[in-house]
Amino acid sequence: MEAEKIISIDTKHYKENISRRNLAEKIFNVILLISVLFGLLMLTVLIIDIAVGGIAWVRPELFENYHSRKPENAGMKSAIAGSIIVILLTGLFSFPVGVGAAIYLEEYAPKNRLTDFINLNINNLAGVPSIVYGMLGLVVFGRMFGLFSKDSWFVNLFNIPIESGATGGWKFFLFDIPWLEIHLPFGRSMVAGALTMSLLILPIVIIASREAIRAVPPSIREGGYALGTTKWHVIGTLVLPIAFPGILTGMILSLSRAIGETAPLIIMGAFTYVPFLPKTVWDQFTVIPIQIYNWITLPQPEYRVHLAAAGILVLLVILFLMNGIAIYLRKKFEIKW
Amino acid sequence: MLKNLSKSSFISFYNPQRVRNLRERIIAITLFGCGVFSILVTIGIIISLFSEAIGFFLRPEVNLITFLTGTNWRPLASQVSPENFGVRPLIRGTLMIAVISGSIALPLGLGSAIYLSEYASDRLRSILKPSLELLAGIPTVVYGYFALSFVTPILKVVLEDQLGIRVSFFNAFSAAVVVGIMIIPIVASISEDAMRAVPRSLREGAYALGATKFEVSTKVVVPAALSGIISAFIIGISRAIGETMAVTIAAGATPRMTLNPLDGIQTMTAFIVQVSFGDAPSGSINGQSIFAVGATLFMMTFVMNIISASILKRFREVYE
Amino acid sequence: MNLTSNIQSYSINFHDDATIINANQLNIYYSGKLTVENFNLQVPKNKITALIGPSGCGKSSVIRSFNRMNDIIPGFSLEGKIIYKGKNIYSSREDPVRIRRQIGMVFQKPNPFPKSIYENVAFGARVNKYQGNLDELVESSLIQAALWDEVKDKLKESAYALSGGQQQRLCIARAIAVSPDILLMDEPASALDPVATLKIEELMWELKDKYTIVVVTHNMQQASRVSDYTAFMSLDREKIEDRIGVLVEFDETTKLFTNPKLKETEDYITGRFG
Amino acid sequence: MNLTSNIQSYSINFHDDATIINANQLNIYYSGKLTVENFNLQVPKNKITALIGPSGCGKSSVIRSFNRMNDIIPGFSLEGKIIYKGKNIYSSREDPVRIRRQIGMVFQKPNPFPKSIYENVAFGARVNKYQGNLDELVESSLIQAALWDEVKDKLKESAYALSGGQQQRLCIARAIAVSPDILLMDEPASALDPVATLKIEELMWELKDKYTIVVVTHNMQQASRVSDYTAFMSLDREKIEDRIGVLVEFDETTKLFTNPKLKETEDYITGRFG
Amino acid sequence: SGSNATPAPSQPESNQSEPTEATISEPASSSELAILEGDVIVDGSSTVFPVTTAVAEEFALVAPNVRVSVGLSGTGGGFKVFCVGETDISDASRPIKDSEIEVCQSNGIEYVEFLVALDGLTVMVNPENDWLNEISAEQLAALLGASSTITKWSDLDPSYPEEEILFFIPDPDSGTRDYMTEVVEGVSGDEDLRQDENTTFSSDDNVLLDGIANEKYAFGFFGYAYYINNKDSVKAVPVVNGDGNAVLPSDETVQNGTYNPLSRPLFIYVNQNSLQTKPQVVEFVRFFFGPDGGPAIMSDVGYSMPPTGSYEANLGLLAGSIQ
Ligand SMILES: Nc1ncnc2c1ncn2[C@@H]1O[C@H](COP(=O)(O)OP(=O)(O)OP(=O)(O)O)[C@@H](O)[C@H]1O
Ligand SMILES: Nc1ncnc2c1ncn2[C@@H]1O[C@H](COP(=O)(O)OP(=O)(O)OP(=O)(O)O)[C@@H](O)[C@H]1O
Ligand SMILES: [Mg+2]
Ligand SMILES: [Mg+2]
Repeated sequence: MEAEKIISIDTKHYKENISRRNLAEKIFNVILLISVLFGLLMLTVLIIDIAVGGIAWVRPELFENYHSRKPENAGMKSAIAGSIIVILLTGLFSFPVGVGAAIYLEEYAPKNRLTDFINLNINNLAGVPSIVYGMLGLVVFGRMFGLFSKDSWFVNLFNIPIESGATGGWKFFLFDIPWLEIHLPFGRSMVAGALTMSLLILPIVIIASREAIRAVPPSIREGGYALGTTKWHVIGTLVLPIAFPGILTGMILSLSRAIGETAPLIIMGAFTYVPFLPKTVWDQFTVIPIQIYNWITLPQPEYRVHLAAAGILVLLVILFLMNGIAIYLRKKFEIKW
Repeated sequence: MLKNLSKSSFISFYNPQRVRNLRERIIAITLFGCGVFSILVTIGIIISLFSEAIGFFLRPEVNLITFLTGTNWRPLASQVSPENFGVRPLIRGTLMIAVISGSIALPLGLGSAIYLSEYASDRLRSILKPSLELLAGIPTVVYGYFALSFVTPILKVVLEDQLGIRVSFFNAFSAAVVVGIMIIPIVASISEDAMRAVPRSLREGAYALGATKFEVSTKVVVPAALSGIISAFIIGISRAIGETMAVTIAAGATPRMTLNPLDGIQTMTAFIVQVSFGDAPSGSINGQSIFAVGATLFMMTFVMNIISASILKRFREVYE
Repeated sequence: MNLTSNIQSYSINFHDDATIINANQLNIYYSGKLTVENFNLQVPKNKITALIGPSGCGKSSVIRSFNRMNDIIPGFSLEGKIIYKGKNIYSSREDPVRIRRQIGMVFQKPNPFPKSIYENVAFGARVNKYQGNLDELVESSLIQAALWDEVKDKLKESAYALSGGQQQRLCIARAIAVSPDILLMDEPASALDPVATLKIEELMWELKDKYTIVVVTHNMQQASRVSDYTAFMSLDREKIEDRIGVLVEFDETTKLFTNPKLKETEDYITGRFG
Repeated sequence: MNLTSNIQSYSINFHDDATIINANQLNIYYSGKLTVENFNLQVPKNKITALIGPSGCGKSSVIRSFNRMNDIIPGFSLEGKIIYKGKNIYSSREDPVRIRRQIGMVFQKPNPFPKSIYENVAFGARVNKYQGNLDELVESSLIQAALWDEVKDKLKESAYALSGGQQQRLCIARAIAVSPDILLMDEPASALDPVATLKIEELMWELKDKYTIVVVTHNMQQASRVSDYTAFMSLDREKIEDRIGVLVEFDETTKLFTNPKLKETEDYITGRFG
Repeated sequence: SGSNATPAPSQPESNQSEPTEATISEPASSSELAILEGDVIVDGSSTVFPVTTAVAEEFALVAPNVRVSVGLSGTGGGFKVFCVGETDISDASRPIKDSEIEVCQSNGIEYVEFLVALDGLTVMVNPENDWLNEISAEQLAALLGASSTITKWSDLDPSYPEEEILFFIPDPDSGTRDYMTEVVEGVSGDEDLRQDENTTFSSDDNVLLDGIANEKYAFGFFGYAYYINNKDSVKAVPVVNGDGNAVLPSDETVQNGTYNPLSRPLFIYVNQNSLQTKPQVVEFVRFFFGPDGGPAIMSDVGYSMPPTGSYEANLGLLAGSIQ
């Protein structure tokens, strides 16, 4: 009785219109290609525009000299040093916490509300504008809520040995050993800048590390457990070594984001003329993008057009190198499961 | 030839179970601390922004209503009064950047994503995608510089000289164009991930019914990945809203209630940078005003992030 | 012809039924690597032909060649001819989009689109500019796929709300809706539980009046239950390291299972290997 | 006891061999959902016991319970006892880490670590602080796994350079190296080609002198070829919608395949369903 | 001589200031300078920034181990950190305000003020502007005052084009702006400059420069230094001075005071405590006013030397405050 209800499906009803659909296909293809090429075209134009202005000014003085009032002498030695040290510190600060959080979330976290909340929170932090991190850094690291001003209740309560000085902060010595010195608040120091940058990239580090850890197939973990291995052993001797190249790649890419960040450091007061190399991590500093911004704001066209472009070129080369290393690492250690 | 596997060699090996369990436990707690740290960061952001912002709103010279509704933003004027603290010009400037850059980046980003995910060969894709992502990695100072030295002059030549439309040297449009270029890869990358997460079996199902690639892409893949794509859009837009240096350099510094993108404007972020060069210390009204603006900015992106996260979550659930 | 000892070649049209697809000396390559060699098969019209063989011998590769589904796999290439309705479907004048409408396919894992049940069935009709009444088409397709009664009250609901077996029947309905001549099925029941499997098998029997069916299966019991003809593929024993798939034996199912011509076939169906 | 019509329960120790694992009234849950119900099995020592049954009936769930591998799955919980060496391995005083060293496991897909062949075999010994000569241990394990001759010249090379079958034997060598009593194997050959499968089967025969082996397989031919005892699991027919796995029949392999006690077993092994 | 707007340097408010080190009052020899170490922390006006950094650059040649860092926070911003003792020297493009003095006093910060240079505030229009050829203080006040009603050029003079004026004005944190405010206030009583939709504020003089250089109907002002480096892209407007002559800013007219009322003094403020305890600060300030300091760099950075004798007076002041 069902069969009677069947309406015949007739091929004649199909007007396939193959040729018209193939035309639509071709047009669509061209539109898509254009949208990809637009981005790449812009990248090319941008690089050419900058290279034309700056290539001749990438010369030894750029690396050997500090900023000078004479464009022909001007360089960005302290900015390069500042960028490198801040980036290294940023890596140092964000790596353990970021990877730790990634391990926790991938390997330990139970499926519960708190975990959901942490996940949501991390995604959220990844979308917080960098300038907001600058404001966080200013208040928390730069000023430390004013807790360490001379007569604050906090200082009085804990009897903190504060030594007033014209260093942008106060310092106290731990056990009188200079390398343990800590300046409170962190003021405009590299430590403050790097801590701020660490928070800024932390969500990216966590997300990238999680991906690397997740890419290790569960079968590897099972193989480990089945041999009588504890959880931390499985993670420490199997998962992390395998995920490490991926984690490192994510780390480098995150740092390459940090190295170009300007706004948070401006908020923290890193827009400074620093004609010396830092001696300690508590020194004032400036970084390459700020030096570029500084040059863009100077009156002489040599700075605005040429030196700024030269600085940008250096920054771009550093970025390309970091990206290149990341891609290389990814390729080299890629495992075909 | 078989050597005897002595089980006894294994008996002595274990550190006592208790010691081992203690170690496992300490590790787990440490890692938990790392996981929870991100919550501390959020709390830190909220405290640092809002503690100062609340001080701002508690001042007699300002109030929350005129802050949110007022159309004049003159916090630097010497006479401090509520009508000089209307944040809407900054919000409008910010949104103008977001809308224009979005209308550039969203279609181009989506087009790029479709191309990369559906059309490009693996090799082409492995070249195109990182190149495109370089765009996102370029410091935004560079984009500002590019806007001033390249985009604005072109606008001047094309619009002002040829068509007689006035183009301010500092204008929202140039800044928005470069911000748009900057967020293309963000939109493209996240959308592409969403589209590649659509199982190949769905594409095959459609091909097997006699669909062309165009039909498969637009009628199956894009709809299936829609929430991921929307979320990419939101993330891109929220990036544009938070963008700082490019708009500081190229969009001008005039908090203006305008709808003309060829005028100079000021965004929330640019205002914060502007005041920061005054290194306003805690307590002064200028110093507090940036925290009020910062808090507003944070709330805007926060809401957008929450929305995109919830969309993305629902999307992931479909295929898991 | 480079035939190896354990493989027998068959003359065209050795069976009595009309041939609808004639695969002629197919060589299938992935990224230049030979994967299936010298494959010849005449698929009888309005019958069910089963394709069996150990994992990796190329069953999917072959069946997916029959409607050019492999075209979308990068690195795939094919030598030889597949004649359908007197034309080589691989000739450059043929459009794969049209061929795929005429030769439908059902996959191992049910793959409904994340749309409503109705839209799933209507999808192929819409893209192929169906001129008739869409509602009728959907109904009739679902009836043929023995799914109508189960879903007629929830056509607007998501296809993902159905069970695995229902989803697979939905995929069959979807394939039927574009009125193909042939249905290719690649292990259509291997992701389903025994009850759902039985339903699919029954459905295949009902469909073979109107459609020619080619079905790949891992399950010899299934092949023997459901098919009229069986083709047994295996790896070329002479070049076992190269892992090249070949057709070992093709015959009526009853003959092949009760009285296989080759020792290898016998070994396989009696479970001595595989 | 809540037994349903199609399932028979067996008295403890119905077979003559010494029991090494005694699973007693196991109920297995995932996220609170009952998945395997009232499972009882006495695994005979130094024999090969096969676990067969249709997909999803809980074979993997059961075998993974035998060495607490399921502990790492969130949501897993178990009722009942599994007695090994006179102790319930699920008692809180037992350390799952030690149990897993004593009851090794081999998985469906070969899962060597991305390290050298040598390091793969040595891994378990290292983490368990093996006191003896590591080189000898590696050699002896590889010899037992019938892999030594093929790899002795490339011990430092990556395990991924091996073929699938070799990788699986490496995983067996790796499991042997920590000198377990029991080897659990979950479809150890189902990802392998027929030739490699045969090698694994031969290896199992050789190993059963020293180890007790429990093997899950989809392939009834394999079960009949390789095992001494066979346990047949299926879904509880009474509550088919709940998809609850139960033990249907357990017997010597020859008996179970030639003369099954239950109709359901017969249907399954003759291919009438599944 | 000198414009009436230039206040006399205030006396250091040193009540106690006992010399802690005897050597500090004697100029260091070059070999002593070469081994001198320590930090000198400067912050403040963006206008003075180029002067201080240029001096610091020269100073580094003779005292390579002294680390002079110069921040850029605006005059007001500079005083905010200066008056809590965080910096040694504050750059200022205007004298310290009473409110700031109070903060300093409440924190026990004493300081010495030094006049370091003169800047001719330059009124500027677009090079294509061929109608505005001189400007008076009254016109300035009418254009820039907070109560100004002028929005089009024709509002200023009916013969001018009927086009909206775009104003480019330094940021409130800058001394440049404060100085103009004083001038305007002196004429019209307006206590602030205009702030409306056609006005762009920036602490970045280049923003102003770019704006004026690119907008035909622009009007603005900023420091002479930015003008002198960009003479081709903007047009300076001669200002009618107290004697009724229209004068263009130049090194000469600024220094000899004929360019008034828009030539203004630039200062550095030095923390008294730093002078007592940090020899490197003393040496830096001393170098500032020596022949290789300010005089050597002034024309490079585009400012004018203060009236003859000012630097000698500064050195005297320095010697006095370290006694
Ligand atoms: N897209 C591809 N690219 C490269 N090689 C492929 C591809 N698809 C299949 N192959 C290879 O071709 C051979 C045959 O694969 P195919 O999937 O056709 O076998 P099958 O008989 O269907 O196996 P199964 O029973 O496991 O489905 C295998 O060795 C496989 O690795
Ligand atoms: N980690 C898990 N979480 C939730 N449910 C699970 C989990 N693992 C298995 N199950 C469910 O338990 C049931 C039994 O699964 P199991 O893998 O034990 O079956 P199986 O007999 O091994 O099947 P196969 O032959 O397909 O391997 C299935 O319904 C499955 O969906
Ligand atoms: Mg297949
Ligand atoms: Mg299983």
